[in-house]
Amino acid sequence: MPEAPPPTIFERSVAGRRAGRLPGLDVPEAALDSLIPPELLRAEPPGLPEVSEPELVRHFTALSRRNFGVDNGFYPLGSCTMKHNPRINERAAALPGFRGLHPLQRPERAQGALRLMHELGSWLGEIAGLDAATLQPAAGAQGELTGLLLARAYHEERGEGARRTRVLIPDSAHGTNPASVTMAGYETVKVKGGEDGGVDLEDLRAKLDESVVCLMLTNPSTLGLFERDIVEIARLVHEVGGLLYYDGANLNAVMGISRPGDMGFDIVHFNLHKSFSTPHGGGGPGSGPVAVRAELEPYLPRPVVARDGDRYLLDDDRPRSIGKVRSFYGNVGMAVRAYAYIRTHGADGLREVSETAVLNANYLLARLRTLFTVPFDRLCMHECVLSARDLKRRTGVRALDVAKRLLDFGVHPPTVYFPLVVDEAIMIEPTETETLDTLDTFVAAMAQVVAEAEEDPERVTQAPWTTPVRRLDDARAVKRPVLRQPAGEAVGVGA
Amino acid sequence: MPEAPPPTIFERSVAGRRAGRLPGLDVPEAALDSLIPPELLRAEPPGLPEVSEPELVRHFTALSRRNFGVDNGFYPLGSCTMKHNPRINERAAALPGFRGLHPLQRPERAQGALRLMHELGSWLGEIAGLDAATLQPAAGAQGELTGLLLARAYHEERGEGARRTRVLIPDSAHGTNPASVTMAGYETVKVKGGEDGGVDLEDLRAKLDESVVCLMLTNPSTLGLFERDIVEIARLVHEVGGLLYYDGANLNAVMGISRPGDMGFDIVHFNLHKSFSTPHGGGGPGSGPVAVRAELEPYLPRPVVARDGDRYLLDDDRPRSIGKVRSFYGNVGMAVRAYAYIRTHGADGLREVSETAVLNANYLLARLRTLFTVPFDRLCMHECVLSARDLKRRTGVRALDVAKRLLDFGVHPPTVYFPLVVDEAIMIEPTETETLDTLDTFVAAMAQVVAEAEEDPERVTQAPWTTPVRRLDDARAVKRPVLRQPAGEAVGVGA
Amino acid sequence: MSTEAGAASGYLSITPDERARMLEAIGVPSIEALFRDVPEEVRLRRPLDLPPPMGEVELADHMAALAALNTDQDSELSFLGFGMYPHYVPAAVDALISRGEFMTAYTPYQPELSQGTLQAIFEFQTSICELTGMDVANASTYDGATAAAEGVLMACAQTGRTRALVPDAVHPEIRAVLATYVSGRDVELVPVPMVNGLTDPGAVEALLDADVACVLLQHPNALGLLEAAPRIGAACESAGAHLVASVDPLSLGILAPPSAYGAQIAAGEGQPLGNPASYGGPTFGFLACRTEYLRRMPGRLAGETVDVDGRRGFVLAFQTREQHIRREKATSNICTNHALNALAGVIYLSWLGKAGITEIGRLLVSRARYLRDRLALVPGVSIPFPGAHFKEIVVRLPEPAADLQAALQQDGINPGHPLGAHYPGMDDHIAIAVTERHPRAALDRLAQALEARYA
Amino acid sequence: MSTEAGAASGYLSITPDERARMLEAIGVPSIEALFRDVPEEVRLRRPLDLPPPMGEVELADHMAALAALNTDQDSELSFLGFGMYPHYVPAAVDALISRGEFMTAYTPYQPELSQGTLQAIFEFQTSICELTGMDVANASTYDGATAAAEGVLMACAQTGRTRALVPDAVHPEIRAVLATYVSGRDVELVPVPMVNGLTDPGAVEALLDADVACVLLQHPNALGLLEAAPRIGAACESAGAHLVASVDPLSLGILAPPSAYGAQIAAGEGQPLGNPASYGGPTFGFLACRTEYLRRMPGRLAGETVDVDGRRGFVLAFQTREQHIRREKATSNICTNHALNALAGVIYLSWLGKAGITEIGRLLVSRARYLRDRLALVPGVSIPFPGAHFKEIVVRLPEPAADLQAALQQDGINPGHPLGAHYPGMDDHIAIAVTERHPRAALDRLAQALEARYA
Ligand SMILES: Cc1ncc(COP(=O)(O)O)c(C=O)c1O
Ligand SMILES: Cc1ncc(COP(=O)(O)O)c(C=O)c1O
Repeated sequence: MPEAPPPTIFERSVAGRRAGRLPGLDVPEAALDSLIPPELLRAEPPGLPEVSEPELVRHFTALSRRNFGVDNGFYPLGSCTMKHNPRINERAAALPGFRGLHPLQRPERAQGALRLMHELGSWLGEIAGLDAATLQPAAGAQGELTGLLLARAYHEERGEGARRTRVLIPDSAHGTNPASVTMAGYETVKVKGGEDGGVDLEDLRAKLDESVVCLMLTNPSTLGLFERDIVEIARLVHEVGGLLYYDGANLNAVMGISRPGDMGFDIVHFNLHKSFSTPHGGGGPGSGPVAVRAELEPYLPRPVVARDGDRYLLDDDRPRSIGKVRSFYGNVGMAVRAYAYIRTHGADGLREVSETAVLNANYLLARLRTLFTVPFDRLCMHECVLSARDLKRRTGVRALDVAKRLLDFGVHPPTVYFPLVVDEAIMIEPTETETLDTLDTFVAAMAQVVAEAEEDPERVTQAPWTTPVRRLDDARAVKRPVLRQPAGEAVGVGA
Repeated sequence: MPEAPPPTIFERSVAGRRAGRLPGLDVPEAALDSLIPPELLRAEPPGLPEVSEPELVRHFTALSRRNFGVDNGFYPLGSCTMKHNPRINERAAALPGFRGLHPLQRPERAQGALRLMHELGSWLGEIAGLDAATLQPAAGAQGELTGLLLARAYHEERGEGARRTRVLIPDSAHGTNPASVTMAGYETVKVKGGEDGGVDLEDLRAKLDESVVCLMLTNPSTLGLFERDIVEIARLVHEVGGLLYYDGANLNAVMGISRPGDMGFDIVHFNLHKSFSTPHGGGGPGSGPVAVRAELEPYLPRPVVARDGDRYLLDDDRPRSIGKVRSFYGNVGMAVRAYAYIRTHGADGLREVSETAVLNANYLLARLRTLFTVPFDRLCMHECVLSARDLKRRTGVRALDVAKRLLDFGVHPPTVYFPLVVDEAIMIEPTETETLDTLDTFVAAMAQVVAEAEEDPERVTQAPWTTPVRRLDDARAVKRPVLRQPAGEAVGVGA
Repeated sequence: MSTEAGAASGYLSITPDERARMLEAIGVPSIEALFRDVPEEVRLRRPLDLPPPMGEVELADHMAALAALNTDQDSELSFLGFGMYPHYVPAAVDALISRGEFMTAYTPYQPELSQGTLQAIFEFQTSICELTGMDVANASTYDGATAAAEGVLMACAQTGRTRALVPDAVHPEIRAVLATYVSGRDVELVPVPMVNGLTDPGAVEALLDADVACVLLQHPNALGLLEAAPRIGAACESAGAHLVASVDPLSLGILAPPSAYGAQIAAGEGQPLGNPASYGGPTFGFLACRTEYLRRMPGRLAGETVDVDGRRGFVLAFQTREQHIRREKATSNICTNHALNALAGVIYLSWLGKAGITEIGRLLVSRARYLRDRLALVPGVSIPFPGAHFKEIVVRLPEPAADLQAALQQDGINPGHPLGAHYPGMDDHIAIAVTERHPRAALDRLAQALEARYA
Repeated sequence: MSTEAGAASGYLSITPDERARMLEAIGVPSIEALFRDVPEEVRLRRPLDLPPPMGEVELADHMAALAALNTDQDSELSFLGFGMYPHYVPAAVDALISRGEFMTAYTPYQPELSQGTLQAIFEFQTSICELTGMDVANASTYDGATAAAEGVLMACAQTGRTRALVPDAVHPEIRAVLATYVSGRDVELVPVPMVNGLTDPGAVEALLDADVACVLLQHPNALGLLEAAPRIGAACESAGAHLVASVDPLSLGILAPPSAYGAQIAAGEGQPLGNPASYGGPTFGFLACRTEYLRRMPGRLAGETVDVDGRRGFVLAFQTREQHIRREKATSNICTNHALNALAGVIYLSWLGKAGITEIGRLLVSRARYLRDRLALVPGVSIPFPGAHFKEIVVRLPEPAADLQAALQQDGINPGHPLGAHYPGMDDHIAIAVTERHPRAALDRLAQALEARYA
C-alpha cells in the first residue's frame, strides 16, 4: 500500500489535543509564583506537539515503516555486525526487576543485577583472555576513551606519563580510534598497512619508541583479515613499554577461537551491540565494556562490581581509578541482553557463532570475487572487503552507486568507502545468523547490479528507484540547514 | 522499499534448522514405546517448518507489513467500530497476574480477576440499563446464541418452550443474527424495513404472535439510524410475550445517551472488540458479554461471578442455567482491556465517545451526501450508509470498485454491500478516535474517486493499482481450492 | 458535549473548536441536536453510574494492584492443568503478534490490504493439517470446546444422524459446551462410561448403531490418559459413524494423528501453542476435517489464488458457507474468531519446528512418567489409572485433594487440580500437569512435599 | 564446527549440509582451514570457561530468578531520585520503540532506508530545541553526564579559554564524568562552593575572569533546588564566559528555558522522558546549543533536505564534524549514541504535549512542596535548605539517613537517597524525589512512617 510521506509530528499538531493524561492535583493548590521565584518561571510553554494517542501511534508506526532493520532483511553492513537480535533478550531486559531498578537502590537489594554484572564481566574477561572488566562505557568509542585513559594512568604511575603522548593507529582503523585519541589528549600517529593487508612491520618499527602510549588495533582488521604478525607486533610494542589496545568491533570472528589477551593485547573493548547481539536501535544504545590485564585493573572506572562470598557489592573505594566515564554503572540494560546471549550459547555455541560468521563471509567472498576486485587475495575472517575500483574504471559506476542500487533489491547495502585504505571499498559482513538462501540471493543481486553497470550504468548511478525517497541532497542539508521544525510554523498545519 | 511477496514459512523451511530450544531430558530416558503403546505412536513427524529465529522474525514481520490495521490509517469499516486500540490496555492484559493466571486457580487466589470481572459485569449492566451480565461469550455471534438460549430457557420455564419457535429479524440485520437463530434451533422470520429506515410496524404487527421467541434488533440499526418507534416496538413484542434482543454491535452510538434496557430490550450483547476498544486481531479474539433483565438472570451461563462481602467467587451452582457456551469464563484477557477502557473514560467520557462518534459520522454524511445517493435523508448515528446506485447507473462504477480504488489512497474502505437492504451500499463508520484532518482527507479521496468514475471509470474499476497484490481471483480459490501448502512440496524450496 | 475544554480521553481527537466547525457543516446547532431521533422517554438524563475516570498513570497502578491479587503460574510452582497448561510462550511470539499491523486489523475482508493475515492463516491451516493429518483446517474457533461442539454438529449434518456418543472421559468443559450447543438442535448426546479412567471401548461398540452420527473422543482424555483410539476408530467405521477426535496439539509429535485412527474431524484447544492461559481466554480452538467435510466447515478459510497480474495471493475462500452470505443457512454463526491467537499458534509451531514437536512430546511424557513413578512411592499415594498417559497424570491421595492443595499453596506449591468437582467419587484424586517448564527438580520438590506431608 | 547435528542456537541458520556445500564453494576442506591465518600460538585449544548453554525455556526462568533478587521501583514505595526518577513510561512508548524497524536498524547511514529514524531524530531535535530554547540539538549523547561534559569541552574550544567553573551543587555523577573527560585535555575545573544548598552566585562572580570558558550550572541542582540562574547567566555574559546549563527536561514546562537566562549550551539527562531507570542505563543525554556552536556539536544531526525528485527527506547533516570523516579532528569520538532512548523521548514528549509538560511541572512542584511542608512538621525533621525546589527535596533527619532507609525498607518504603556519601557533613540528609506516580496518599504514608519512627 502506498504510504505518503508522513508530515512531522509537529505538522500533525492541533491546539487542544493531547494523548497523555496526568493525575489531577491532589495536594493544596498554590500559585506557581508562590512556589517558584517569578524570574525563574517560563513565560510561554514550549511548543510541543499536540496530538491524540491514535495519531501518536499512527505517526510513529508510519515512521517505522520507512525504516529498515535486521528484522526486515539482510544487513551486511561491514564493521557493524548486524546479527539477529534475539527476542528473549528483550524480554529479559524488560523484567521489572531489571527495567525498573533504580541505580541507587541499596546493593543488598540489587543482588540480581550485581551478580549478572559480575558474571558478565568475568565471562568477557574469559572471552578476551584478560583478567578484569568494567561494563561502564556506553559504546565502543567510549570504551576506547576508557582504554586510553587506563593506559594513561598506567604510564603515569610508572612515571612515564609526560613522556608518552603518541598513539599508533593503522591507517585502516575506524574513525573513532583517532577521535578517541584526541579526546584522551594524545596524538595520533598513523601506521601503514603492508602488502598482505596487515600492519607494515617496518613502518611500525620506525614509529615505535618510548613516546608511544599504545598501539590500537582491530584483529581481524577492518579489512576482515587476521593479523598474522600479531605476536611479533605485540612483542615490539611491549618492548618499548607501550601497551596493546584491541578494538573489539571485530570480535565476532574469533570468539572461542583466539583470545586478544593470548595475542598479547592488554586492553580490549567489546561492543555488546555487535558481537553480543544487543539491538542497534537506529544508532544506539550500545555498550562498550573494557577488559584489561591485571596490572591495569586498579585503574578501572569506579565503582567496580565486587564479590564477597555470596554477596555482590559496588566498590567505590578505588583511589587509583581513572574515575567515571559515564553516570552510574553503564548500560546495564544492554548487559542483561548480552548476558542472556552468552548464556544461550555457552562455550561451544560462541565458537560456532564465530565459525559460522567466518564461513558466511568466506562464502560471499568466494562467490563475489569475480564480480569485484579483491584487494587482498586471502581467506577473510567475519567480513570481506572488495573494491569497485575496476568496475568504476570500466563503467563509471562507483561503490556508492552499487550500494544505492542494492536498496532496490530490499537489502541493506554493505559499508562503502571504509576502510579508507581500499579504493572504492565495499565491506561486507554477513554475520552468522543469515541463511544460505539469503546469501545466495545477495550474490544474485550483486551480479545483477554489476551486469547493469556494464549494460545500463544509469540504472545504477541513478538508483535507488523504489525506496520511499530517492537520493537525497546532502549538500543542501548543509548549505541551507534545517535542523529543526521552524518554531511556530508547524502547529496547526495538520488542521 | 519494495518488498517481494514473501514465500510461505513452509517454503523457507530447510531440514535441520530450528528456532526453539527445549530443555534436555532430565529424567531417566525410556524408549517411547515403553511409555506409550506402539499402535498409538506416530510413524512420521508432522511436517512443521524448519526455520531459525532470525527467519521466523523476518517472515512474520514481512507478513505484517503486508497488512493494514487501525495503526496504519483510517479504517471506516461500517459495523466494525474500528476505533483506536489503547496501548495501556495491552500493558494491563500482559501483567503476569492476568496473563499467567490459570482458570482453575482457586478463587481465593484469583480475587483480582474475579473482582475485575464482577465490576465489569456490573458496569456493562449499567451501560445497558439491565440487571445482570455474563462475560462468557467469546464474540458477538456467540453472545447472540447465548441470548437466544436464554430466551429459550425463559420461555420453557413459562411452559411456552414448544410454542415459541420464531425469531423476528429485520431484513437489514447482520448475518450472524439469522445464523445464530439456526444454531439455537429456531426459525428466522424477516421483518421488513419501513420508509424511514426503521422497522415497518405494519409488517412487525403482522408477524407478531405467540410463536415469537424474540425480536432481534440493532439500535441504531445497521443503517446507522436510530429506531424512532422503539418504544412502540417493545410494547408490541412484549404484548405477545416475546422478548426483545439487542445486538450491541452499534452500541458505540448511544453509550450514556440511551440505554437498551430503557428502550425496552431484555437481552443485550456487547462487542468488547467494538465499543470497548479491544483490538480486532485480524479476526479476533473478541468478546461478547450478555446483559439481561433480572427475570433472565437465573439462566445465565455458569459459573457466575458472585460477590460475598469483600470476596468474589465463582458460583457454579446454577440449576436453571443454560450451561456453558465456552470453556471457563470467557475471554478474560479482553475483559481486562475493556475494564481499563471504561475506567479511563468514566461516565462523561463514555458519553463523549458516543457523541463524538455520532458527530464524526454526521460530518462525513454531510460532506459526502452530494457525491453519493443518500437512501434515508436523516441525521445518522455513529455510521452512515450511502449508496453507489446512481453512480453505478451513470458510470458503471460499483460500490466494490469505489472500495478497491480507495485502497490506493492508503485508507481501508468502508463496508460495502451491507446492509443488504440498500442497493450498492457503502457503510461508513469513522469512530470517535479520528482527527478532522483524517475525515477531510477521506472526503477528498472519495471526491476524487467519484470524479475518476465520471472521467476515467477504468481507473476505478481496475483498481487497486498500488497494493502489494491487486484484485484477486476469488472464484479460482473455490474452483481450484488450495487451502494448505501441499504436503512435502514445500520443504526445501527455500534452499 | 460533556467537557468544554479538551476531550475526555487521549483517544479522542476532535477539539472543541473543530467540533463547532463540524456542527456547522452538518447544519445543527449542538451535539444534542444530533440525537433528535432518540425519543425523550428513552434518553438517559443522568450520568451513568460508573467510577470516575482515571488517567493512564493512575490506571497503570490500579491495574497492577488488581493483578497482584492473583497468584499467577509463575508466582508459585504450579501443576495446574486440566485443560490449560503453563507451557512456555517464546518471546518472538509476543513480539510478532503485537505488531500493530496484525493486532489492529479487522477480519481480512479486503484481501489486498490483508495479505499478511491471510497468508498467516494459510500457514496456520497447513500446520494444523500437518499435525492432525486432516485435509482442511479452518482459521480458528473460539476454543477447544466450541471446536469440538462444531465438530459434532458437522458430523450430525453430514451423516444425517442425530446421536453423538460422548464419553465421560471427555473434559467436562467440552461436554458442557457441547450440551449447550446442541440444546436447541435435534441432536442427542449419549454418555459412555469410563473404566480405569478410559472410555470403555466395549461400551462404545455396544452403543454404536445406525443412528449414531459420531463418537467424540478426547485423546489424551481429560485425565491425561491415552484412549484406545484405533479400536474406537475402527468401531466407528464399521458402524458408519464418524469419529471426532479432540486432541492436544503438543502430543502430535509423538502420538499418531487423528487421521491414522480414522477420524474425519479433528478439534482441539490451541492454548498450548504459544498462548498464555489468561484466566481461560482468549486462546483458540482448531478444527480440521477430511475434504468431504469442506463445505460443512464453520468459520474462515484462507485459500491461495492469483491477482489480475498473476501474482500469488490469498483470499477468504468458500465464503458462501458463512453467515454473512448464507445467513440462516450458514454452517455456523461464527464471525469474529480467534485470529491473533491462531497467529501465535502458527508462530509457535514454526518456532518449535519438526524436530521440536517430537522432542517436546518425548520430554513431556518422560517427565510425567518420572513424576508418576516417583509419586507412586510416596506412602499413601497411589496411581488409580494404570494406562499410558501424555503430560498429565492423576494420583490418588490419602486425603481430599482440595485439602492438599490448600496446604501446599501455603508453601508456594500448587499441586494440581482436584477432580472431585468433576467426577463423583474422585475427591481424593488430583490431576497433575507437567510441562517443559517443570524440570526434574520441580517434580522432586512436589514429591518431597507429599512425602513430608504423608510421612 | 562444534556440533555435528544442528546449530548451537536458534539464531544460527546454516545446517551441516549447507556448511559442507559452502566449504566446497570456498575451496577449503574444513571450518578449521578457514582460520589458517591465526597463528597456532594464539589459538585457544580448549573451550572457553563459560557456563553450559541454556535453551530459551530455561533461560527465561533463570533471568526471572535473577531479576527477582532486585527490588525494583514498583516493589516498594520508592522516593529514590538523585539523578534518575521513576516517572511513568506510557504504554505507547514501549509499543512503538520495540518495533523491529526501529529497534534493529543501525545508525541511519543509508538515508533512503532510514527515513523513519531520521525523521524521528529531526522531531526529537525540534522538541529539545522547544524545551531548551536553543537553536540546535543533536540526536542524543550517552547520558546527562556526558552531555554536560561535551558541553564544557565545546565551550572551552569555542572560547579558547581553559577553565570551567563547576559548582559543588552539580550532581556528583556529572562532576565525576566531567573530571574524567577533561583529564587528558588542557582544561581546569574550578569548584564553586555551595551556600544553603545553592551555588553561591557571589563566588561565581568572583571566580569569573578572562580565563574562564564557562560555568556549568545545574538547575534544578543536585539537591533539587533552583539556582540563581539569571544572575549567574548575567555574570557569565559580562565576563565573556559561556553558560552551560544542565536541566531536567520535565522542569521546562514551568521553568524558564536556558535561553532565557543566557545559556549558550543546554544539556541534560533524558531519562525522565519515557525511559526506565534500568539500573542506570541505557537512558539518553541531550545536548543543544546556539547556532554559533553548530560546528562544534558532537554526534549526529538530522537535517531536512529533498531527494532528486524534489521529495522532502531527511539526512545526517554536517557529518564533517564527526569521527568517521574528520577522525582525530572530530568534535568528539561519539559514534553509536542513544537513538532508541531518544526515540522514546520524543514519543514521550508528544504524548505529554504542550499542555502536559506544563501540567506535570505544576504537579511535581506542588506535590514536592506538600511533602516538604508535611515533613517539616515531623518532630526532629527539618528542612536544611529553604530555597525553591522542583521535584526533589532534601530533609534533615534526627539520625543517619542510611539508618532510616534500612529501617523503612523493611516496611516497603524506600524513603530516598542518603546524601552522606556525596556531601561531607550530610549524613543525616536525605534526597526525596516525587513524581506523578506519587499520589498524596503515598506522600502521607512516608510522612506517617517518619512520624511513627520519631514519635
Ligand atoms: C572498528 C570499529 N571501531 C569502533 C567503533 C565504534 O563503536 P561505537 O559505535 O559503539 O562507539 C566501530 C563502530 O562502528 C567500529 O566499526
Ligand atoms: C451488527 C453486527 N452484529 C453481530 C456481529 C457479530 O459479531 P462478532 O463478529 O463479534 O461475532 C457483527 C460483526 O461484525 C455486527 O456488525
